[in-house]
Amino acid sequence: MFAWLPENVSTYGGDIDAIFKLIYYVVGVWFVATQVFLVYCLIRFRRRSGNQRSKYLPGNTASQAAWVLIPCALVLVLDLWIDFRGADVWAKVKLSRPTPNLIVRVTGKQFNWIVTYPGPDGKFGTADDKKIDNDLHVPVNQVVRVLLTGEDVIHSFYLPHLRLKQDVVPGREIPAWFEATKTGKYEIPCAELCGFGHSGMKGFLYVHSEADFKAWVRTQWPSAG
Amino acid sequence: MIRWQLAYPETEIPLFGRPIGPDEYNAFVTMHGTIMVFFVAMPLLVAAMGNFLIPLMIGARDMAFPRLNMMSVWVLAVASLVLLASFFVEAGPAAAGWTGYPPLSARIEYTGVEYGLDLWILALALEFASFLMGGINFLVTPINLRTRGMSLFRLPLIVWMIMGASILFLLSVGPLIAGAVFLLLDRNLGTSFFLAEGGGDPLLWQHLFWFFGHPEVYVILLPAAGAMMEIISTFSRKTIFGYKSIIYAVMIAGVLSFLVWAHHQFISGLDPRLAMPFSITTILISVPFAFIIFSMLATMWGGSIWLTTPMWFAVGGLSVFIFGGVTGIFNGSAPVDIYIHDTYFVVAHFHSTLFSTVFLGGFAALYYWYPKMFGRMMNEFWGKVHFWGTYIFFLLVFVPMHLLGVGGMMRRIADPSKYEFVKELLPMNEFITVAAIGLLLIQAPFVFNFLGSMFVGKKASENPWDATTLEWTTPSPPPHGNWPGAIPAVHRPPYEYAVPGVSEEWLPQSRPEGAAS
Amino acid sequence: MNAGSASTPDAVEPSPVPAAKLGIWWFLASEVMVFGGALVSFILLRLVGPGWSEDLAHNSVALGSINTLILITSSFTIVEVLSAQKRGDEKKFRSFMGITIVLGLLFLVIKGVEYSAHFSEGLFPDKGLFWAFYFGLTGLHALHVLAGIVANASLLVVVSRPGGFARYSHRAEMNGLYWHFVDVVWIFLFPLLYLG
Amino acid sequence: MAAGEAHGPSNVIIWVYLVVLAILSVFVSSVFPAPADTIAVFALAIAKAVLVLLYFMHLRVEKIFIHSLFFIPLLLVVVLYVGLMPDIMRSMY
Ligand code: HEA
Ligand code: HEA
Ligand code: CUA
Ligand SMILES: [Cu+2]
Repeated sequence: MFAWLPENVSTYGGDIDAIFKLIYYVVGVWFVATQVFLVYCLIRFRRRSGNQRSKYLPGNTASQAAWVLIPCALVLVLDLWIDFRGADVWAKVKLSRPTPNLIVRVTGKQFNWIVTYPGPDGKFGTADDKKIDNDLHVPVNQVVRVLLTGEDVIHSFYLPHLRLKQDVVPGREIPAWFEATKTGKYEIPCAELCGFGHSGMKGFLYVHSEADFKAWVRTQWPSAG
Repeated sequence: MIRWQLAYPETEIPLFGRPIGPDEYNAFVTMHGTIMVFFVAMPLLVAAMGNFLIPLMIGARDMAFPRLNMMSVWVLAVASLVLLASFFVEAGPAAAGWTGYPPLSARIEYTGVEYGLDLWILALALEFASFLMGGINFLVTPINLRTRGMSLFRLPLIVWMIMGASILFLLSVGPLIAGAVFLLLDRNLGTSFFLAEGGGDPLLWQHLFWFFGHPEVYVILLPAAGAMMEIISTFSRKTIFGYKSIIYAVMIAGVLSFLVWAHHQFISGLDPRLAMPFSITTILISVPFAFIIFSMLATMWGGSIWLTTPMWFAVGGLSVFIFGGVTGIFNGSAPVDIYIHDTYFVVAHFHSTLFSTVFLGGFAALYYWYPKMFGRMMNEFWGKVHFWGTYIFFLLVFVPMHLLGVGGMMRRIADPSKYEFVKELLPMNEFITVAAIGLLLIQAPFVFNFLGSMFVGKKASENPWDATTLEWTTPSPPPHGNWPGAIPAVHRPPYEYAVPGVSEEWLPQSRPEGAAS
Repeated sequence: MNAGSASTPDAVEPSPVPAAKLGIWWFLASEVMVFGGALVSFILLRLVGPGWSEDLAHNSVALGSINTLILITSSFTIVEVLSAQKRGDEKKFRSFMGITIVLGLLFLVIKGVEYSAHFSEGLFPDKGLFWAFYFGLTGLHALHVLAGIVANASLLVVVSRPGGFARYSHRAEMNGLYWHFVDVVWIFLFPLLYLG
Repeated sequence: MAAGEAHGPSNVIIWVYLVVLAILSVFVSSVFPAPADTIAVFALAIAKAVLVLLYFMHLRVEKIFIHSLFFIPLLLVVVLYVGLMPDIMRSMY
């Protein structure tokens, strides 16, 4: 099943996949156990002759109820385990705000991602800002903060290979971050229904090596050297 | 059901004559979700079962408010017509998803849909009104009109479940009604409750919707689960394991269901500090459900299982529900949901839960109570063909769908071939489509069986399944007023099968003490 | 209600609450959620909003207060209907019910006067969030008042028929409960939309 | 039934209370300074609602079952408020 996951190229992607696997194995065991039990009952207790009598088990004594309550207690413990492991990962991805090496703004608009770079001065709203449609260029192994804003309806900024998804809500500026670990070209689909152009609303994420990224910056802002 | 065709992007669709455009695709998905949830699941599981079974099972001549009941049926009919009409208005029906998130749904220019979406809101509002009336009936009737001896803890579980569903519905729908009014105003009077420009907040709708939305899925689940319980007990020839505890477990799940709604919004711009509390409540809800499922399994343990068609459907439904339930845990874990939210993994999750309840549970109920409704038996052979076909095709459709989700494929996209990483999944999509067509075709035996048995089916006796609850003490179909003579009084809990020291294998609720041996 | 052709009345388990009353309370429970959801939305958006005291100033506290008094009084008159019903006093029943209906109509008329004043000032629901909520909430409430008036009026009609009092007058309690609830909603809308 | 009514204050008295409270709240809102007036007005509104509920709607003499039909939804409204607050108040974004 995990062979179906797209290759992970972010620092925290592995953590998310690990929780995914944890849950998979925990519930997998329960799933198999319950199904096997079910099938076993169907076979073992199938009515073979007309006058086969069943047991009388109303489940109202402590010893009978224990058959159900003990597994339930186990489920409770496993639930909490999943929760606590998950909480750490959630905090890492969504709550922490590591200091970024690059800040960009991405604006969702029917049906494009508008990527705004602050330019060499590092500030938005100045003359050297640069807007690019649908292409997001970032350096590898660097923390990138993406400020997500929306102009019309809700979109969802989705980086499947980086295990990142964040809805883009008009009226809010939502910061998200990632650190890519591998160079390459990845897709940025929109994951929230946003109208007839939703299917096909996508951009590309270019993860460059340090040198390539510098070169790209030079082509964009030649004057800044 | 038709919209699945889009696994073959941009190709002509047989029987439709041309490819579907993306806006039409969105409309189809929206209407599919709306119709299935609000106009198939709710009427079938809650309204139909509630109206037919509650009076029969509690020993009443009719519902507490027959006139209110008629009204709710009529309002529902009008609601369906309104929704249907929206297919024919200019610019098509609603296309903002069955969740209707604004701002997309709040302004005409965003979707291009004109009155279609207003009609959609109106249809939902009427539907809610209908179920408010119905729900009040389903609550008052079992509380006030039980026959002599039928104490609350002697009610069959399905009656409890329908009551539970009604309570959940009544207490959760209010905020959404308010939200629907606001949305209508946003669309038609230019207000901006849900638009950031005017000071409103798009997230507000999501909260109002899901505050209702999550309890709503249990509104669908509970009656179906109740039907499965009846059937499993009857055909295992065994009393329910932990009758009272199941009721308590449902109450706990019901309370929790009001505390989990934001699990649909983990990445929606929700305050991220809220995610973990909601994630914890969500995952904790598996404990009461595990309890219920284990109790069902314990009910089968040591039984004398009689494998009729309804039993197959009930057991199959239980099996699939476990599957859908455990995939809910993945969604419920906030970090994992970052990746799988709005992918086909979620689609697969909710079809596993909904299909197992609405269709498998619904079919189980239909096959089980068909003799009571129409006075004739359905054909067992074709029933089993129908079950195995449905079950296997279901698995073929929806198990691979999880893999699509793991592969990252988004939901509600009209054309998956537009994405590189999704393109690789196309063969799987084709496979699923073929299986879905199979799933549709295999319903044919059911339709024929259902209609045909009305005329040629074997005549059903009062109690073809040797069951214990009250509805089996009256002729099939029940006459006007439900019992020809006096209403039987009740002398014991439901599900008294194979009681030690009693020679009969089963003791109907109505049989007086002592009259037994 | 007691359908069925059976000659002997069916024995029923005793219930603590009569069916109609139970039904109306379930209904009110869901209504609490409707207005609860709407008011929660309003209060929260109000708290983040820029402050609407300017908009608020357009509302006439005098008219709002009069309407509050009207509703309170009508709540009082409908309880009198109920006690008239318990005493079996048909005349009082009818006259108090009549007063209640008239008060309800008066409330709507004043509301209408306020609305038209707003419209003539150019204040429509799309003139900002406050007005959206103002019209949304009072509109929803007014619809409830209207429904209550219709319910009260139809009760008055059926009760006035010969023999109607004995058959239908017990419904006054349900009408009353509903009417009081609508009053309670207004008790909160008034400070929120006029004073707060 | 009628039992509760014989005791307790009569409907007219409750009505007088309500009128007084209503007038008081208008008065309070116009003289008290900013935060105090809101608090006072809402305290008065709650007092009025409680009067109506207890006496006119007879909650005073009803069973707990009926009470719960009123207070459980109220509790849920509070839950809704708490769940919505962080978002709508934008304490994070
Ligand atoms: C009948 C309908 C139904 C039911 C019963 C459920 C049950 C559950 N659902 Fe599901 N759900 C939907 C219908 C349903 N759901 C729908 C329609 C949507 C999508 C809406 C949309 O966006 O369009 C959805 C979406 C949805 C999401 C949002 C996903 C997203 O959009 O990103 C989440 C997230 O938490 C979730 C979780 C759960 C959980 C935890 C349960 C639990 O109740 C499941 C509990 C059951 C079990 C867990 C199985 C039994 C237990 C055991 C066998 C013991 C072993 C278990 C453990 C050790 C954990 N569901
Ligand atoms: C009860 C709910 C329910 C049911 C049963 C189904 C059944 C099916 N659904 Fe659907 N579906 C939803 C609820 C449901 N769905 C919802 C809520 C959405 C989300 C919408 C949104 O995103 O807004 C969705 C979305 C959805 C998608 C995602 C679209 C997208 O995101 O782009 C897909 C894609 O494959 C799909 C496919 C199917 C298929 C193949 C079936 C098959 O299982 C269908 C098989 C059908 C039958 C077998 C019919 C049998 C019936 C009879 C023969 C009649 C019997 C008559 C009587 C009993 C009187 N559904
Ligand atoms: Cu933008 Cu979907
Ligand atoms: Cu949910």
